[in-house]
Amino acid sequence: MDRQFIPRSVQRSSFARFAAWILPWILLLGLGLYAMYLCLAEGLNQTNMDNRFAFGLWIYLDLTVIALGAGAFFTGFLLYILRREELKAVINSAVVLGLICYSGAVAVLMVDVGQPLRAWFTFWHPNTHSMLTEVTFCLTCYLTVLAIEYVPVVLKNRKLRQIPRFLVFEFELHKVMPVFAGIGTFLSFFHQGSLGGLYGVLVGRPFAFREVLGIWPSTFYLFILSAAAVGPSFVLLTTWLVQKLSGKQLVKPEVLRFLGKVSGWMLIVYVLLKTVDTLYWINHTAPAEGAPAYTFYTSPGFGTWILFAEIILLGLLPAIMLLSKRLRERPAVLVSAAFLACCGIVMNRFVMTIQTLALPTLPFDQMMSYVPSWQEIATFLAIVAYGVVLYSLSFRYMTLFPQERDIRQ
Amino acid sequence: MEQTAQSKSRYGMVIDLDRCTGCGVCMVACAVENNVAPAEQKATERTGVTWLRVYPVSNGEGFPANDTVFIPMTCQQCGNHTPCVSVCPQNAVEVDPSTGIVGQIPQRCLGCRYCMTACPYHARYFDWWDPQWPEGTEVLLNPDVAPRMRGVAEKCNFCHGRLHAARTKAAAAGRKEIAAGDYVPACVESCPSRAIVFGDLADETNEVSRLSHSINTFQFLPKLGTAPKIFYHSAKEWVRKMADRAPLA
Amino acid sequence: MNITRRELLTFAGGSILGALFTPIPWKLLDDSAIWTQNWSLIPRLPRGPETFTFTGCTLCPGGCAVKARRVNGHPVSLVGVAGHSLSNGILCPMGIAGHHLAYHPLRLRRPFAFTGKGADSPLVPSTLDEIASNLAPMLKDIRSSSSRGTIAVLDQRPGRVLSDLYRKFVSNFPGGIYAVAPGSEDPTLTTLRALCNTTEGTLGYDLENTRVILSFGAPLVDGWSTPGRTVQLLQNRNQNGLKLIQVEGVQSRTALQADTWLPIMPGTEAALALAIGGVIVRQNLFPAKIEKTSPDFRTYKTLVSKFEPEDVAAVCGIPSSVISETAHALASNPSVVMSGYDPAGGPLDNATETVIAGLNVLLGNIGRTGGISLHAPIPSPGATTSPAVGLAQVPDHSVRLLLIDGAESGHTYPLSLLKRKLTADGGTVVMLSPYLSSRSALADYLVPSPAAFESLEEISTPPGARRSSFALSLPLLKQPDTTVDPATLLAKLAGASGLPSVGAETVESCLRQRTHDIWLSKRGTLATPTGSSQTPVMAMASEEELWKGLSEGGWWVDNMQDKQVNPRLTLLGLMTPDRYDKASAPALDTTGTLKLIPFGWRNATMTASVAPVLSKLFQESHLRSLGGRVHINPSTLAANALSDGAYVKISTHSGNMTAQAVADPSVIPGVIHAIVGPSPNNTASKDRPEAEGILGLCAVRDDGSWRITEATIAKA
Amino acid sequence: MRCKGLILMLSGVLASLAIGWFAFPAALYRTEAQPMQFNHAVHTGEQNGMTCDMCHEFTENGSFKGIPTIAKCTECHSAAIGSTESEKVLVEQFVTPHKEIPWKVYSRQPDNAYFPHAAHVKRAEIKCEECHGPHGSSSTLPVYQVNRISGYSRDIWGRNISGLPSHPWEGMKMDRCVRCHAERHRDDSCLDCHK
Repeated sequence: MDRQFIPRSVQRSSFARFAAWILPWILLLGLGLYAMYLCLAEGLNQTNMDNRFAFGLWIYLDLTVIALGAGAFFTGFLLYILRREELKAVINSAVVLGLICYSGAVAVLMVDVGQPLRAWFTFWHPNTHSMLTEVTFCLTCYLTVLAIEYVPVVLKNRKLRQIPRFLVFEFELHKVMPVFAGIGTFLSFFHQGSLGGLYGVLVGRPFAFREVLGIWPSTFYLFILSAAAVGPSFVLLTTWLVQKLSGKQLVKPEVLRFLGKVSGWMLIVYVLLKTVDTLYWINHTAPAEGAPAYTFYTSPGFGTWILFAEIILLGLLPAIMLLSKRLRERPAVLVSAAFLACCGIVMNRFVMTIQTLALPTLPFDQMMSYVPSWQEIATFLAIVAYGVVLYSLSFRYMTLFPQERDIRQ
Repeated sequence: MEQTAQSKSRYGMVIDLDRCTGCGVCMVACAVENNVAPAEQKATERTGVTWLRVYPVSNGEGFPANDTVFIPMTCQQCGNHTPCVSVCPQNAVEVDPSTGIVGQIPQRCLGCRYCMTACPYHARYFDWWDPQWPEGTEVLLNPDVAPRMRGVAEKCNFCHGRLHAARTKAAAAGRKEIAAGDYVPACVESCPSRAIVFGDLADETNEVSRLSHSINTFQFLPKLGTAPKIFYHSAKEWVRKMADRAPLA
Repeated sequence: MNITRRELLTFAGGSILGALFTPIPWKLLDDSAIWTQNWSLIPRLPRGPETFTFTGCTLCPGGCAVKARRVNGHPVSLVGVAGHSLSNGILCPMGIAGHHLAYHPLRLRRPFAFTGKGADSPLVPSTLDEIASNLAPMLKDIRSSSSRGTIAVLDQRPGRVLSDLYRKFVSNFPGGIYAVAPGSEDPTLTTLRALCNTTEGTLGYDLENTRVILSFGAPLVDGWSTPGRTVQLLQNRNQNGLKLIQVEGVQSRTALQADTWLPIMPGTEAALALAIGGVIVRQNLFPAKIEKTSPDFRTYKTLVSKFEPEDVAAVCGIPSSVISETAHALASNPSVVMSGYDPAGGPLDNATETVIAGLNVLLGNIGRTGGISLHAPIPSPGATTSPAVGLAQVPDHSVRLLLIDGAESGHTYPLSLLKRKLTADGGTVVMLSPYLSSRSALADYLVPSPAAFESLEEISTPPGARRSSFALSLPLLKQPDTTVDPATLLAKLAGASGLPSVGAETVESCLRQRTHDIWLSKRGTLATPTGSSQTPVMAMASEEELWKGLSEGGWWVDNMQDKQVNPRLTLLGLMTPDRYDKASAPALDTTGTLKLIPFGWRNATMTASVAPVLSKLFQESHLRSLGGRVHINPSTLAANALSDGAYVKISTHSGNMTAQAVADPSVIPGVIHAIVGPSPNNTASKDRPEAEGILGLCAVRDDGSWRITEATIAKA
Repeated sequence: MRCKGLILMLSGVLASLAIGWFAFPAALYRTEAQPMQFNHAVHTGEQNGMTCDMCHEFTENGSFKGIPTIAKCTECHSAAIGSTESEKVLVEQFVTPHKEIPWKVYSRQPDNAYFPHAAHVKRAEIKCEECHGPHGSSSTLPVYQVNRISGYSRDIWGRNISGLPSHPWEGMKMDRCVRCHAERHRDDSCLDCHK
């Protein structure tokens, strides 16, 4: 029944099968929307956040999701600015992923703030010193850019192409795409960095606080680097996953290998700088604030293993796996490395957000614990569900992987 | 046109921990003065709103060597790199240049809680619930302080409503400066032990200024460089050592 | 004309574009944001003229002076009155939010009857006339014969004009009892009165001139008598040279502020007092005349000789050297020894109270500067008709109809103490109360009485005060029409029992009468609300002048010379030496039976007795422990395989209950320090009283004390 | 074909403009009647010559009483003066039963605003008219309108929906305060005017 919308010369499953796949996700989305409604109507008492854990699951996941969504800007940057044409094979998919991650994050943020109807005050009365202002501005602008980047993907749909004006518009849009990619890259640099700065500037939190380099704390740069490093890995990982789920080969293997290589290079640079930063923080920044670094790792849940896991196990190891040409050739290693790298960023964002808040600041404070409520989890799952739904629709009705047609299945 | 700029003050407090008995009058007086609603049924010590909170802190010894000190902890009115001010995305937090008081404007606040994560003194509170007073109590609210709505951050502002009242009184009398005795925060006024001394730190003739420099006076987390304007005093060595220690150390 | 979908979309696109150039989106954005700033979920602030009223707090017998700031006539905030010589400008946390109490969610808004007794029975709305007519046969029956039990009034705050009304009322019934509630009087002074064998005059502590206070658990900085008095004395210690020695098994707020804290094993206080007495006797540290004036000195001497400091040290955990030092400190300075007065633990047992009070006799503290004085009471309209008895002294099963006064004394007691006084059939209980509380469970009829700051009342001499004093508590709030003045209830009951009009008097007329008596006596001076000026009553032109001064918030303080104390003072009163054994060393293994000791904070012993905003102290912070929690030393918890925060089952002979344990190193091992107190927000059940809680587990002894109960704990 | 699309689009724009500028303000505000009419001019005019502060007084502690209470009216109007309709209402409905007149206040600021009249009128000597306009010489009360969403009196935003005032005294939003303070070089902080 929906055949006329499906791109030519690709195979898609029957509508019934597609519906069976999508329906559970829609139900999950519905549950999440109900949880969001509860939070908006009843207030944030629906969450398990409190005065001490003022940021919870949502902020953590926002940071994570936006880092993973960095694949969109970094792929765009490589393709349109550095002219790595082979990435044409995944750019549409990356854009959709980016759009999902960013719009999802913004949606969650709107639930996360206590007074969403006043969110526009940030634009009207901005505090230019605040990292959050930077984040808000860049996020909204970049979301617009992503939407614009998504438009040609939509307009290329078989049915919509029948409208000549759309075709013209799409063609014109395509010509300026490098401009948008440039703007997107620029904005992304800032907000990825600002998200890092978000915690790095917290002078009252010696665990998160980092010294200023230029005008931003070091986490600003580390977040850009880590996001750029993991973005391609995430594109790689999702592409692989979609291939598995759809049972089709969608891109040529060298495309994934190239993504892995890029990720590996970025990751090794990141790991190096992160190590330098950590050493400086242990020896200078934290003690100067009156909090010797060892005190952060005294409680059982948060031992020094965290440092090892974050930097070596989920940083250096995948970097080496991705950089070695021999290892990279083996798909299992390639995918595992990408997975590890993604886990690394998930862990890093966890440490920056959750561990920072769990750690005491006053001399007589204790460690804090926090378990999200079902409303918080459901809200997040709604974003996942929304992502799956949007991606599935895009995959089915639009051309996310141009190479799919050329590859003989 | 007459210039109405006021002289620069730096309001602060010195709290004598040896005098504090931990009775809690200050916390109740604060809530009554500033229209802080009673707890919602489900509220806990982590979701409640206590602009001023007295923490009992033990020396960690067993019976009977145990000793307890009560530490009234409120907004420390940081005078330098005020952590909550720079982070607020929409200028809902600011330091009043003429008083040094860190202000929080709930009507401007969007409830992102970034300021709360930034404050190392946990002096900021979020309104997780709509404020609710028992039926009929609305007529007992202090007309000088606006109640807050849910979903915003709030904190101590040195009973700013009382500063307003003092300024109104001064203006009506044609005076430019308020009389020092006209401006005393509720906690200071109500403390049975007179453990809190309040005043202008910038005025060197003031008792608060003198006490802030006296021996055995200290601040919490001074190494953060935030220059809090709340000073504490204790002759007990373990209390001063405790205050100087890193958490979990 | 045919409109295609595309055309419709074009039009819509145009209108969206156009809308951006209209005020619609922008004004809506602005207005919706403003809406969040003043939506209906935020209460509107009162606007109106600001006035100030001076009054007095009636939440406990402390009677602190209050300055109320009012807007539109409604009290907005209360503060102490700085110049007030009795309360020194200090209010406690309950007092500072006292004006909120009238709006407590558990406020009784009409009379109720219970269909059955106990916490499970529902409230049935009733009326005052209905209650009076229901009680009429019984009242008439009691008037004709007391054989089936008599009538009793339990006064929670004696010494008021209303108390006189109660006494007059019960004196119309044969065997009618006027009883005072435990905790409404200072136990040391009550015991001392018996030792002095005097009925004239009022005893008081001359704390202003004393140098050493030995306190057996009296919460001197945490709600003892008029808090402003002791707190200020203790804060000025570097000027007045006062020393406080606190004897307590828990490091309370008072123990923390004390110069010396004697961490004693609860239950061994008598041994300690006798050991101190022994040192004094043995080393001849007492005034020589005591030997002659005290008829039982020899008996006492023999008794204390059995209490060697070394032996007692092993029992009560206080080193013998400290016992000896304490005795010397007491003997070489003007000193005062006082006891317990815990708002929920009640007095110590009679035997212990006697030897504590007896120390004052031994030290010659009675009638001396810096000791315990005997002063004239407030001038009163003549002899009262029914003698006052302590609740414990009321014979068991003798009360058929019990009338409980609704005043707050700041103290609480187990309901079983009351229950045993009622006749076997359970009797009938009429309870005046502003709120529904755990005590309401005992009532058959609940009569709503005025809440704090709602009615004209007097502030009479606070317990332990140096001189008699008198002031008026002027209402700040309008009394709801449904509340019943106690005097009105008495009038109704008098009518129902066919008495001549006893209750024609109102509280106001009684207060005017008392003012008249003061004016007639020409004693004392009246201070203006701020203490700025004082006028001797003698210099007043008319009684009206005195009344006017009192009505404006002034207070009267007596200036009568202290009375002569009866020189024949006994040291042990009616106690026989065999009541005191050395007490075997307390079991310090902490796994077996523990001592359950209820602890309450004055005025905060019941849910409804604190304003909801007190949740700041109990629920929204850890400053004060919530009612129902039990604090136990970590070592005792560990010995019983329990951990901090665990729910434990506490069992005594009276029953068991589950409570949350708090590991607290300030509590002596082997003791369950059980918090009897409010859960300010526990107002879920508005139509039936809450269960009694920990006090229900306490065993009441024959002397009416319930401080220590044997208990065991186990994981719940 | 092309032309038709453009026309359709333009008609959409025009429709929006019409709704936005005319229908929307009408729908946004609700008109509420004042309890009675009041003629300021009669009081302040030559015949009586009253000044603003004779009725709009300050208290001892410097706070501004705003609209006078009925007691103030009763001082002169204990019995009807003249025979106007509003005079009758005043005496019969308010003065005689001693009931306050539930005026709707055009310049009512929200609870979170602190505006000390004393500082502005007494210290800075700003004339009432600078903020309130020639209200004191009006002979009838203006229509009182309330914003259905925000609950504010229309006079806070200003009569003009565009927010651009047609008279200097129009509008009492925060930016008005801020502008004036900026002109006078007042060291400003939010807490100066918010409570």
